[in-house]
Amino acid sequence: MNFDLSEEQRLLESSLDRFLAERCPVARVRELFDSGEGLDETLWRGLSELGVMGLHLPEEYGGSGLELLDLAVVAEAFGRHATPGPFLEHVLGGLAIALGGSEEQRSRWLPGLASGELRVSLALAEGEDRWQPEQWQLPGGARVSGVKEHVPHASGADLFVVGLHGGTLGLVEGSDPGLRGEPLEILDRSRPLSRLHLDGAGCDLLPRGAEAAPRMRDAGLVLLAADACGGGIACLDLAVAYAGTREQFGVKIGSFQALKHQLADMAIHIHPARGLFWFAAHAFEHVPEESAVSAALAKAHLTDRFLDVARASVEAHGGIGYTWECDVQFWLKRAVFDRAFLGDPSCHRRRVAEQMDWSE
Amino acid sequence: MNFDLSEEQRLLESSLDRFLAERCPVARVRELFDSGEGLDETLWRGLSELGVMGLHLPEEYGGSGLELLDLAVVAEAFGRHATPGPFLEHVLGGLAIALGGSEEQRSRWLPGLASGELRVSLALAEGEDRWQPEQWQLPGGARVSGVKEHVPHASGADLFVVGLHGGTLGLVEGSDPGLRGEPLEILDRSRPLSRLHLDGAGCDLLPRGAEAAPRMRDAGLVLLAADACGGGIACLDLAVAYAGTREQFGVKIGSFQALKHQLADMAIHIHPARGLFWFAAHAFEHVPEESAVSAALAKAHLTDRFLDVARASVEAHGGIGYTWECDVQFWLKRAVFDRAFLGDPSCHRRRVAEQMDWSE
Amino acid sequence: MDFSFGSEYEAFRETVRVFLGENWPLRGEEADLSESERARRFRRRATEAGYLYRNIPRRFGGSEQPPDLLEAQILREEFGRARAPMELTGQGPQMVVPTLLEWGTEWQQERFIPKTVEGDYVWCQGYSEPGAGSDLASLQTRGERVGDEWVIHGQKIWTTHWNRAQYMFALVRTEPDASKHEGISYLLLEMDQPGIDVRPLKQITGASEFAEVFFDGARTPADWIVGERGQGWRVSRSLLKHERNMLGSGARAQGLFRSLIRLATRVERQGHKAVDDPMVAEKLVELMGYVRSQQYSSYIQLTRELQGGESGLLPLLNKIGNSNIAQQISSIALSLLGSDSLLAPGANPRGTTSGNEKWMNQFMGSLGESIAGGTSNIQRNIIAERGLGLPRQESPASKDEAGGER
Amino acid sequence: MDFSFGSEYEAFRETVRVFLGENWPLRGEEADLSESERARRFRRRATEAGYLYRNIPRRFGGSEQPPDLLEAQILREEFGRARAPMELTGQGPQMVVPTLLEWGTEWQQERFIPKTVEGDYVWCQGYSEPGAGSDLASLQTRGERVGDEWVIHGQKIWTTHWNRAQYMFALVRTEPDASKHEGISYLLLEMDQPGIDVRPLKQITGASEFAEVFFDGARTPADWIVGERGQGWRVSRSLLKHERNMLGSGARAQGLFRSLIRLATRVERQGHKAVDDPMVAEKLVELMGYVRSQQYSSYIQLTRELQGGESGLLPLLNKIGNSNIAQQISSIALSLLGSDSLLAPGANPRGTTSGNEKWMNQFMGSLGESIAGGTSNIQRNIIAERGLGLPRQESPASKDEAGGER
Repeated sequence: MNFDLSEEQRLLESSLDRFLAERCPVARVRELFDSGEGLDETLWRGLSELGVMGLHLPEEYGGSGLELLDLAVVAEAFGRHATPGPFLEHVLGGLAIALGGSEEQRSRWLPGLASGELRVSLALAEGEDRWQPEQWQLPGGARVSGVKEHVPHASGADLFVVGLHGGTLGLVEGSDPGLRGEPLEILDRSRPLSRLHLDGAGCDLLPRGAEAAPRMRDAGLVLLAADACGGGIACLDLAVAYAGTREQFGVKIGSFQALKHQLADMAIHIHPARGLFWFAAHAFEHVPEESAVSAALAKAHLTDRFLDVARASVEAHGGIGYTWECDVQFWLKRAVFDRAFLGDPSCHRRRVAEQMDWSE
Repeated sequence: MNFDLSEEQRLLESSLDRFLAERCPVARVRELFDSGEGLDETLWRGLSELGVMGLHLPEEYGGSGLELLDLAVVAEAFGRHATPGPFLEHVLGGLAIALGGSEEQRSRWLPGLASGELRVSLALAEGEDRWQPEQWQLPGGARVSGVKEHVPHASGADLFVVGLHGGTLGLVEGSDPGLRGEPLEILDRSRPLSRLHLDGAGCDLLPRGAEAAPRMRDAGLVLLAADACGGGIACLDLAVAYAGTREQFGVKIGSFQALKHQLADMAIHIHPARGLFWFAAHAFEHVPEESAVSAALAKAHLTDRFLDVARASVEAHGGIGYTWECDVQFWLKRAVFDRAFLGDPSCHRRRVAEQMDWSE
Repeated sequence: MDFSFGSEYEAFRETVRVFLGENWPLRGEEADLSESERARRFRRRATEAGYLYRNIPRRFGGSEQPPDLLEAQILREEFGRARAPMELTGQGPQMVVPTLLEWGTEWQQERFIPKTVEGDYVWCQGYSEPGAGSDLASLQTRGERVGDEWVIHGQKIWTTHWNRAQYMFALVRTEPDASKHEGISYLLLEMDQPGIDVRPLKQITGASEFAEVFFDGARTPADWIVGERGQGWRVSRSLLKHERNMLGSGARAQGLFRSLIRLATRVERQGHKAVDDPMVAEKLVELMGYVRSQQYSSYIQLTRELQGGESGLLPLLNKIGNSNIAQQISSIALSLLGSDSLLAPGANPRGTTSGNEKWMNQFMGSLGESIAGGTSNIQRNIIAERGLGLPRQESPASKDEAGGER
Repeated sequence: MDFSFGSEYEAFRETVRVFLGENWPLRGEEADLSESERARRFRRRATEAGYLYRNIPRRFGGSEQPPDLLEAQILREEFGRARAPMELTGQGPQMVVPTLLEWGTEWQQERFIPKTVEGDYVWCQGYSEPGAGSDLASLQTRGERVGDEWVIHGQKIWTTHWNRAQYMFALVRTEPDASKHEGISYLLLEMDQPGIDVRPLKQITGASEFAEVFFDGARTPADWIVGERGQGWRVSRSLLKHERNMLGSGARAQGLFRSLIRLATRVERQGHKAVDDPMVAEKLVELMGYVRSQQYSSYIQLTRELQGGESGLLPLLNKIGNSNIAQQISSIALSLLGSDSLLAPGANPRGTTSGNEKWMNQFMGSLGESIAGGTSNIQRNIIAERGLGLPRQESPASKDEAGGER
């Protein structure tokens, strides 16, 4: 019985923390945010060298053969540091190919994805918030035409995993002339999004795409929940640090009981929720019958709590929290992203409700 | 333009406050609560002499010909003092006869009701929370048989206004041998309830009962909202008084910022909501197209806020708030009554939503 | 309770309608003038008719009418209906003019009021400082009397209208030896001078409504002080009261609520309008309870002010009620937006003008509510101590906290 | 992460199962004994087998096993599955026994532990006082040493098990000249004596779980003090820690949540089960997020205790998390009850045993959460100051507040 991270996972966590503190401190996040680049090639290569991109991919294709919980540890660290970049869609794209691809597709793509030499993105959402596999309407085939919304880091991606009608998946290469990305003006500049226009683009269907798609979605929900947990804790820590230094009326504002209680409530919101994504990550491989429900629950709960805590952190910072100069903005916007991407909390709570047998 | 009580209404309010402080102080409320009597004959006679029972009935039948807002002023004062007794159902029963009865029915009953010599109760609710006229299923006719739930102060009532299938109303006399009241164990002992069994009881249909029933219901919602407003303010006042006298850690607990803010939040909840029942009462006679919506909204909002404030008041009293000895209990239980009687807030919010034309 | 205005006032309303019918919109050649010039000409006529700037003497460009809240209400309604320009808004007409009317010298009134009312002078506010926050009275910007001038060093923050203002009204510490609240003076100054450096302050939304203003030996004439030396705190209080009233009115909550309803009728969920989802509808109705409470409360206040009575706790509760409603509305809007919340405030999703993007501004803005007019925590202290009569805290902080109520 | 127990522990589990299969329920003649006698006999055998009272030495009636949280967990699971009696609950076994093991003299341990473990001695607690509340250390009940006895005057409140207890463990001020926390001693005393008057305290629900206890010259032998004179505050702290753990476990929230689900599947709304209403279902799932958080947090704590590590903030957050969940559950239950909420707690609506009435008890009870183990406001202070390291308030109240954390 052990409900905690393993030694190896803690090591991974602390080495990532060190790495990110050094290579992508908040000042660097700000630079990327201001420039709207969203992708730091050096950071990407550094993380790839650490083995982050293939952590979960089979060893035969150059991955480390680890589990979703290991990826989630990475995601939480990224949330804690508000790390910009195309991590989420890249590891999910790799997962989709590993789970749903043919031997040929796996051999062709996974080694490059694991090493970070190739970059994959996801084209899932359609209009009216159709994020879930059963809602996709884009007709599949050797060539596909249509529009996909909210495609992350589309510019420069070597490959797209595209959601298709019937809940299946296809691969479209980034170089395909039938592809056109239209960058969107986005809130969270650390994770830029595009609208992707497909006009007769060549499409290579994943043979087991229909099984892989909901698994990939569940993994994505877990990683977003992990990101939210790390982000929420960062928001609390920022507010606590501010309350312990800022003075008003001649004393530290952290000595005012009302603010103390607001900070305590933030801790009550976010800290106990960490187990939700741990368990959901664990269940992904080990308790399959609980996987879908626990992933949806973790995403709904943690992204809601992240937003609560981020709002509270802005308030705890007073006027300064409302400025571009204050670092809390990165997390507030990240919270909105985590909450909306792959479907909002209400949508996932409804999914849980449908799958629960309350009479048990 | 005058959004306030009139001079006369303020006079009524202050004379009632004086009367209740003298004739039914909280110590008397406690006696009635402990004994479970619920009806104080002396108090009833005193209020009747003040003209409270016929305030809203036509002058030709011994009433004062005033409006619902005047009754609501009375209801708010009763809420403020947690006054026990059969006020609500009595004035609503009278209203139903005034609005829906034949000339003969009006002449026969209204003078006695206005003077308080006769007492009328309401038998509306059926199982599964069927409080609304369109939900009543009890078959009407010269004789009626069936069961009505949550009939207030049934014991000793001279008359019952009974809700019937099709949303109509009938009169059944208290002395009818086909009636049997089964007292329920109730939470708010100031307003006892019974299950009423009708077994071939003689029934005198109100000719315009189908029009009168929803009007009576709307008036009831307004009066419950008024009661809730008065009760909520009393809960706040009790908590403020306690915080200003009780000492802990060597200072008045009211000087702790966290408690201050909790009390401020109570004020923010309850005080601004008073206009809701004022307007709904005004609309009942003067803005008929707004009457149903504003009554339902006032009932839903104010009874929810009353319960919030009552809970907060219990908490502000600490351990003592949780005892039978602490006066807050009368209001907490009254809040639960106001919330559930005639249908809960959710039911009335749904009614409002159905009647709103959002596209306006 | 009576929502009519009475026959006398209905006659007034009729006169106003006739005036508006004749004067707005402008006709003939005047119709081709620029929008601002049309508004200026109309305002001048409406002031001559006694409808605008009613509390300002005629010699300062006002119409000098006896105060009448009902007439004011009728004017708001009728001008609104006709979409005719009302008084200029902004800190000049709404804050500087009333302050000068109450505290200014005759020459200050003549010098500043008419041009401010005309819209020729635009003002910005110099109150907040980065080190002060809700403890406004601890401000450090200092003014020294050197010859015939005040010489100012220090920094202000949260200055609005910085990009258009020629003048600032500022709180400055001129009596360093006096106690915190007694050492402050209220100065007017010109913005366009070498000692002043204005740096726009970017907000979380990316826009820059506010600026930081740095003073390094900025100068203003000795007699540009309003009130006496050391009276600045008191002078500014009358303004804050005014500002608090502005923020507290129920109209803003109603406007936001109507926008939310429009959003809910526009957004689709699984093929249905969001407003037809029972959960959404119930939430809207719950919110409607708060919005109407706020609306009726402002009517009650208006009524009591009309009758010269006390409105008790209500004015203290107003502002925080509006903040709470704005936050609730933002939260519901965020759920309604779904994936549109991923977009930047001001971005234009799907190339259509769906208007959803402005909700992200509102969402972010609801977080900034606290900047203007006092934070919620300070407001709760005031409600508890002044409204409910709870004891002041025993700590040294407390006295200042209630004093520096911003 | 690993939810299995390992083969060694699975072997232990198997032994426990065999034991339970052979020993519970009792067979033959013993099956006809009274319920309490059956439980007593079974407990004795389970203790001999090393399964109960594992931290109590054999000479005091325990089984003296090395601490092993995993074995403890397996025992909980298997005894639960077999519905076999576990250790006695109540303040004697759970509070007095551990205190005596840590602080008691040898004769106190011999005199009180075995009979308490057997269930022969029932204890009640004498901590709270009407004047003290969350400022527990300000207690006024005084004990004076007169010859070989303590003579006690004063009053206690919130005393549970008052109707069955032969003994009380009490905090009493014995050193009036010492500072607040240093003047208290921890005394044991007999309840059945002339100087003690017990008056049941009626709760808001109408039940009387608690009593007030009045001391007017009550007496207890000089050596019935636990720890030294003036050490009582420290002695009692180890208990509170223990109690807080009891209150904080995730199991209670899960139990309440399951009951709420049963209510929602039983109650009908407009001809449908409430649980099939999308709004109700979404609220339940939202709550489920909190309930599971609490559950997993307790697993994390358990794991870290197993490994002898620190569980950081989590134990401080536990209790208030449970209170918050209990309040949310009560609120949802109240909406589900509809008109059944009009009935008294314990009343039996419609002559059927629908079980809905017990929810009004739960609703009222959720308000009383704060009585046991420290109010939420005090708990928030502790989280902020000890957990988050925020500065203590500068007021004189603050030191006491964190000290008197109940």
